[in-house]
Amino acid sequence: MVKDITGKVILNNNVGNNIFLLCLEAEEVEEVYPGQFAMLSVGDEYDPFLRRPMSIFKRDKNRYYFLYQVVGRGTHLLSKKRNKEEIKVLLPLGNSFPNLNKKENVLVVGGGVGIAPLNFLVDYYKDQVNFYTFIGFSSFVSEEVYLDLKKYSREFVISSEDGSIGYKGKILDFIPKDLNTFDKIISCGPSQMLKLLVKRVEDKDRVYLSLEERMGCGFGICLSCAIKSKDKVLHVCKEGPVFCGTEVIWDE
Amino acid sequence: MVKDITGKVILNNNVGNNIFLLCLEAEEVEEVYPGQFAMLSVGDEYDPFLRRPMSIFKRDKNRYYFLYQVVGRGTHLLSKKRNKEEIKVLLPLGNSFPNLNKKENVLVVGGGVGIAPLNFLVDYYKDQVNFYTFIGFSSFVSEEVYLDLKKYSREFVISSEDGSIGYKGKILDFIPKDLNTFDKIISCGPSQMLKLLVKRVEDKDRVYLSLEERMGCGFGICLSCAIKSKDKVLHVCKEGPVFCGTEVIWDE
Amino acid sequence: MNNLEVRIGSLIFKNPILLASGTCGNGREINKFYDINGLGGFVTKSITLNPREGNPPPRIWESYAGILNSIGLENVGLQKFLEEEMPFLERLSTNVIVSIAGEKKEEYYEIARNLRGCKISGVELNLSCPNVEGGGMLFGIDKEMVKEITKKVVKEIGKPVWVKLTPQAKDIVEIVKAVKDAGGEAVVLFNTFLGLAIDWKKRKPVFKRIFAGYSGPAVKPLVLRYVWEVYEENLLPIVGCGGIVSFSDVLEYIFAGASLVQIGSANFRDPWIGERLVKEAFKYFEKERVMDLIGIAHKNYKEVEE
Amino acid sequence: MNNLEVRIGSLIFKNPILLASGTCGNGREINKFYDINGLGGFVTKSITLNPREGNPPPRIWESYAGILNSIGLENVGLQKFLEEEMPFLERLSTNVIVSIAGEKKEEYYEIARNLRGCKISGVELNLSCPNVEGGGMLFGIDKEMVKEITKKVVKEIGKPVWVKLTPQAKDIVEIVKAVKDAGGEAVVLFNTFLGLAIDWKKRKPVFKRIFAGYSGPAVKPLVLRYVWEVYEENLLPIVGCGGIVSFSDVLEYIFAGASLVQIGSANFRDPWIGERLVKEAFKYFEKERVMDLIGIAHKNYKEVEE
Ligand SMILES: Cc1cc2nc3c(=O)[nH]c(=O)nc-3n(C[C@H](O)[C@H](O)[C@H](O)COP(=O)(O)OP(=O)(O)OC[C@H]3O[C@@H](n4cnc5c(N)ncnc54)[C@H](O)[C@@H]3O)c2cc1C
Ligand SMILES: Cc1cc2nc3c(=O)[nH]c(=O)nc-3n(C[C@H](O)[C@H](O)[C@H](O)COP(=O)(O)OP(=O)(O)OC[C@H]3O[C@@H](n4cnc5c(N)ncnc54)[C@H](O)[C@@H]3O)c2cc1C
Ligand SMILES: Cc1cc2nc3c(=O)[nH]c(=O)nc-3n(C[C@H](O)[C@H](O)[C@H](O)COP(=O)(O)O)c2cc1C
Ligand SMILES: Cc1cc2nc3c(=O)[nH]c(=O)nc-3n(C[C@H](O)[C@H](O)[C@H](O)COP(=O)(O)O)c2cc1C
Ligand code: FES
Ligand code: FES
Repeated sequence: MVKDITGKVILNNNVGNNIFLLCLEAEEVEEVYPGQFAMLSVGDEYDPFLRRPMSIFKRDKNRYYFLYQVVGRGTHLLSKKRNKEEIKVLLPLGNSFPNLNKKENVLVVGGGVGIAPLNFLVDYYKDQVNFYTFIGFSSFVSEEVYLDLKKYSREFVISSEDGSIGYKGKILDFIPKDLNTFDKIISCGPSQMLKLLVKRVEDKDRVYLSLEERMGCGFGICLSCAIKSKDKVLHVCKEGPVFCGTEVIWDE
Repeated sequence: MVKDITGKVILNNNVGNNIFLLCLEAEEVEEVYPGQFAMLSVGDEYDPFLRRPMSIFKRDKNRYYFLYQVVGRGTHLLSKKRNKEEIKVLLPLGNSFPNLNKKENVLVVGGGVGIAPLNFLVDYYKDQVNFYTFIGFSSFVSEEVYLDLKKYSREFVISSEDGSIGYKGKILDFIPKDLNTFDKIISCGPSQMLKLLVKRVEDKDRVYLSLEERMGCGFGICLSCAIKSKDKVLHVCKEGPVFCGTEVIWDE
Repeated sequence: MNNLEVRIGSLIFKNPILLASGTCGNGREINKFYDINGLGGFVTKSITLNPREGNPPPRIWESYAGILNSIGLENVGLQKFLEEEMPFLERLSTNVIVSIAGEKKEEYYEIARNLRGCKISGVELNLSCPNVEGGGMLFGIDKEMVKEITKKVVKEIGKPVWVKLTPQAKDIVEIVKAVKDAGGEAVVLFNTFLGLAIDWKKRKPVFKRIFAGYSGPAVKPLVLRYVWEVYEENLLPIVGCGGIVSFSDVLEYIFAGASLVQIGSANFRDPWIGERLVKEAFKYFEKERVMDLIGIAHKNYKEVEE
Repeated sequence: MNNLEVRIGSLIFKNPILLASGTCGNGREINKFYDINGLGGFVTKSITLNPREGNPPPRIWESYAGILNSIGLENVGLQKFLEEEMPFLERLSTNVIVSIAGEKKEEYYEIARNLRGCKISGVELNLSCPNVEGGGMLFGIDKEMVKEITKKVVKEIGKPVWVKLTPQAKDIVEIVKAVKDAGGEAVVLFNTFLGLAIDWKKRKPVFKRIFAGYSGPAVKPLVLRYVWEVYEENLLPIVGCGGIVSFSDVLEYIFAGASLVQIGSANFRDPWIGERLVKEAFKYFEKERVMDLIGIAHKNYKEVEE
């Protein structure tokens, strides 16, 4: 059941260049799965008007974590929220990552704040699945951002474009050459990265991507978030945000 | 010089039925006089759009106090501000109360949050002037609201319509019968109260009133705050907010 | 009779709160949040004869206290609508108004014919589509066209017909007269306003079609002005729509002359808004009837001025 | 030549940032906050031949991200304006545009004659007043009237004449053509939109005159739409005005086709906004010229679409 919960800020730290880690304390909502997202209200008044979609970065009982980058007015307002301030959060929304089987080998590839849903995924399946995690940033991020991913992955590689953390370069330069050895490949990040990644995998049905599109509502009533699939229109908030590599087309 | 200072909330207490006492810490601005007001920005985004006019309740070096009542969206937002949050404040604006002479006998009459500018006045002249202060509220207010007025007045009377504090009734029922004994009469409050008060004074030029009108800017460029005087239009933010009893007409 | 009840034309609404077309799906999605039978009614997403994919992204863009949208009438088309949505809609116990759109006149009529037998309260004509036969001008800005389409749909459907006006029409009152002459039961004021946003980083229009539909709190005073003007003409009941986000907005519309209101963009921010407004209406109208207060501001204004 | 410089008609502006009529007094008040000579220019509060008291309170009301005003052209009248304001205005080293309003045609001409000898850059015709001779309709919605008044003022004044349009006109492009034919040098898009607010507690209109002028961020997408449309006609330089509160808004206007912009209501929130926008313009246009980017979104759009 989707709920509109009121979260109290208990942490809203700058953890990188314009990147923030937010933790909200609220009531415990049942059945929240990795890959799902929330719509965060950024203010009580009517400017800005819409809520902002954010992946769930981590969930710990009644605590919900979000990792976000300040890109515009809404995220700027979010970054100003202080402890004890309240934020309304509609969740859980969207589908989720596929169920992972015991002992599967899963390649996880994340770019920037796109690691948010991946973090939840790895945290969720940490005891059962073998994760090989590759994440890249444009510049420095502090350890809280990737601590879980590092701890719960068999292999963990981090890179940054300016070399300020991990290897220097884009993360796709560091992922394994042979992608056939993985049972599943799960990724989230800039669309350019996703596009290149999917290209490199032969069996597109082993790839799962979390996509973004501008959203009005987040629960299927406005039809803003449409993307074109092969033969039909898909809505990121309803049929997604997680799509199988076979569903997505990358022209334009 | 009018400045736009950024105040940090260091106190924002509920001190009565929908009444709040706000203290902002900011830079020290020169030459702020009793009767002047400020325009408080209630949010960084564009809804609500305008700032809100508020009388200065007290000024203590770099601390500015405001006493306000929650009546609409803007004051509601103000009441939600927590410690350390920032509020932009344009001040000082408007004229001020007339200079008071040493040992003058001054009658001060305040209704509701209209006591705000009167509090600053009494605090400012406390060592030199004999104040006879009469203030009324509709319901209970806590002591912080009238502490200064009580302390620095020769005579101090408080009333409330529901009797929950001081005498029960409207404050005009308790002011001295003979108003001719006072050198000046200074008042602020609901216009109905001001109207009745002015009626009872013979020499209208001994009465000074602080008036309100809806404001767009607070510094004379929008012409929203016009009130009709005998022969011309006056602007509350420029020629006021303090007007002499001779200037104001009360028809309509 | 309950105080919230509103009758317009041949329909009875248990309260004046409706949800607007294109902002509540086909009811099902909102019904997950609350029982939509508690509403006065709602209007389905506009359907067209054939399925439409809609416009390429971006389809939505935020402005100050308002949004611009360019959805492009994405919908499954009449056939699938009848198969997949109608059974749910027919089981509801509130007013369901089906919104119809088309690029050719004949499309409106064919849809109307197909809806004739359905258990729905009526239809709302969305005339804010470009008329492909008529050179791409909107149907809704041409009073002859409005009259012609409305008349024919009224005949074909045998149910109440509402016409949703576009604020782009040059003379709104003329259009309302046309609707009245053609047998429409009410006018809905308004569909979205034409607006533009420039992506200043890319230095080009945000939307592929340049202009987009502007809605949200920002448009409220503009729509209210026309509600007032149309009410003064005393032609047809008015359904007010534009920028409602709070109960005081609802009251402004009713007092200005709207018999019913539709909530649009606000559903995106708060899916429960419809239910909440109904609750507030119950409280506010405890001792007065909505029907007695429609347009009350006109009376009060005249009394003061005289 | 500095990158910010904009020439339109016979005038040179050191930058494209102006303040709008009625929102910056007569310059003096804003000059207390910063040196207004740093602006591209500003437009004085509209003056009328005779002094006007303006409307009774309330004169201003807030809506979502916008305001409604009903000031009623309060001003001291031509004579006092010439005596009390002109000496200050004539000493300024930026463009001063004097806004003229009237309820009769002859009033415009008489004011123009009186301004002929003054050291000002030009005048802006505020045609959003009801024409008392013509039955109370706005001058600005009638293209013949616009042409007639503009032509005569151009002749009387011998200085650049701008015409400020009202969005209430039914065909904006027609009005721009009329201004061009009459010898106007630019059009200003727009004066305020007609809007309504109801005081729901009192159950009547907020304003004595029922309708009021709507401005602020809420109107921006509506005005931008017309800036785009008028620019496409390639008739006259456009001065954009409506809802500008940030530098990205300024860019949206310039890219959509405005040569200059005017800042209105935003001055009320932040008296320093003009100075701040000029500073941001200096930074943004370090390597490019404003003049080369006016209307650039049209070019970029066409390139993508072809
Ligand atoms: C399912 C989903 C999950 C997301 N998860 C995260 C996350 O975990 N961390 C994170 O930093 N970002 C995430 N995003 C992107 C994030 O929603 C946008 O960066 C954010 O909405 C920008 O808001 P703004 O007000 O700062 O930007 P503005 O550009 O001012 O926003 C204006 C409008 O555009 C929308 N918008 C702008 N950019 C995007 C975008 N990339 N995607 C969707 N809507 C956008 C906003 O929601 C808003 O409605 C996610 C997006 C989606 C769709
Ligand atoms: C010079 C001056 C000094 C004031 N000092 C105080 C004070 O010390 N304490 C206090 O509680 N109130 C004071 N007021 C009144 C206070 O400004 C309003 O109560 C407040 O602006 C209401 O804002 P809102 O958003 O809550 O109400 P809303 O009704 O939502 O406000 C909508 C708009 O109307 C304006 N407005 C509403 N009521 C008033 C009003 N009475 N006067 C002026 N503008 C109004 C608002 O500023 C805003 O622009 C003063 C007013 C003036 C003019
Ligand atoms: C995303 C979106 C989609 C819409 N789709 C339709 C539609 O299909 N048919 C229609 O008649 N109106 C449509 N509208 C217009 C709304 O029904 C409504 O008239 C308008 O948004 C004004 O109301 P609001 O300000 O409350 O949103 C749509 C509006 C939005 C924002
Ligand atoms: C309080 C107020 C007074 C105004 N007075 C005038 C005026 O005297 N003459 C005029 O041409 N426009 C006047 N305007 C309109 C503005 O100049 C401007 O066109 C309009 O407000 C839109 O710009 P904005 O959205 O930036 O405010 C006034 C606007 C406001 C808000
Ligand atoms: S965001 Fe509204 S339908 Fe997907
Ligand atoms: S409030 Fe703007 S002139 Fe007084």
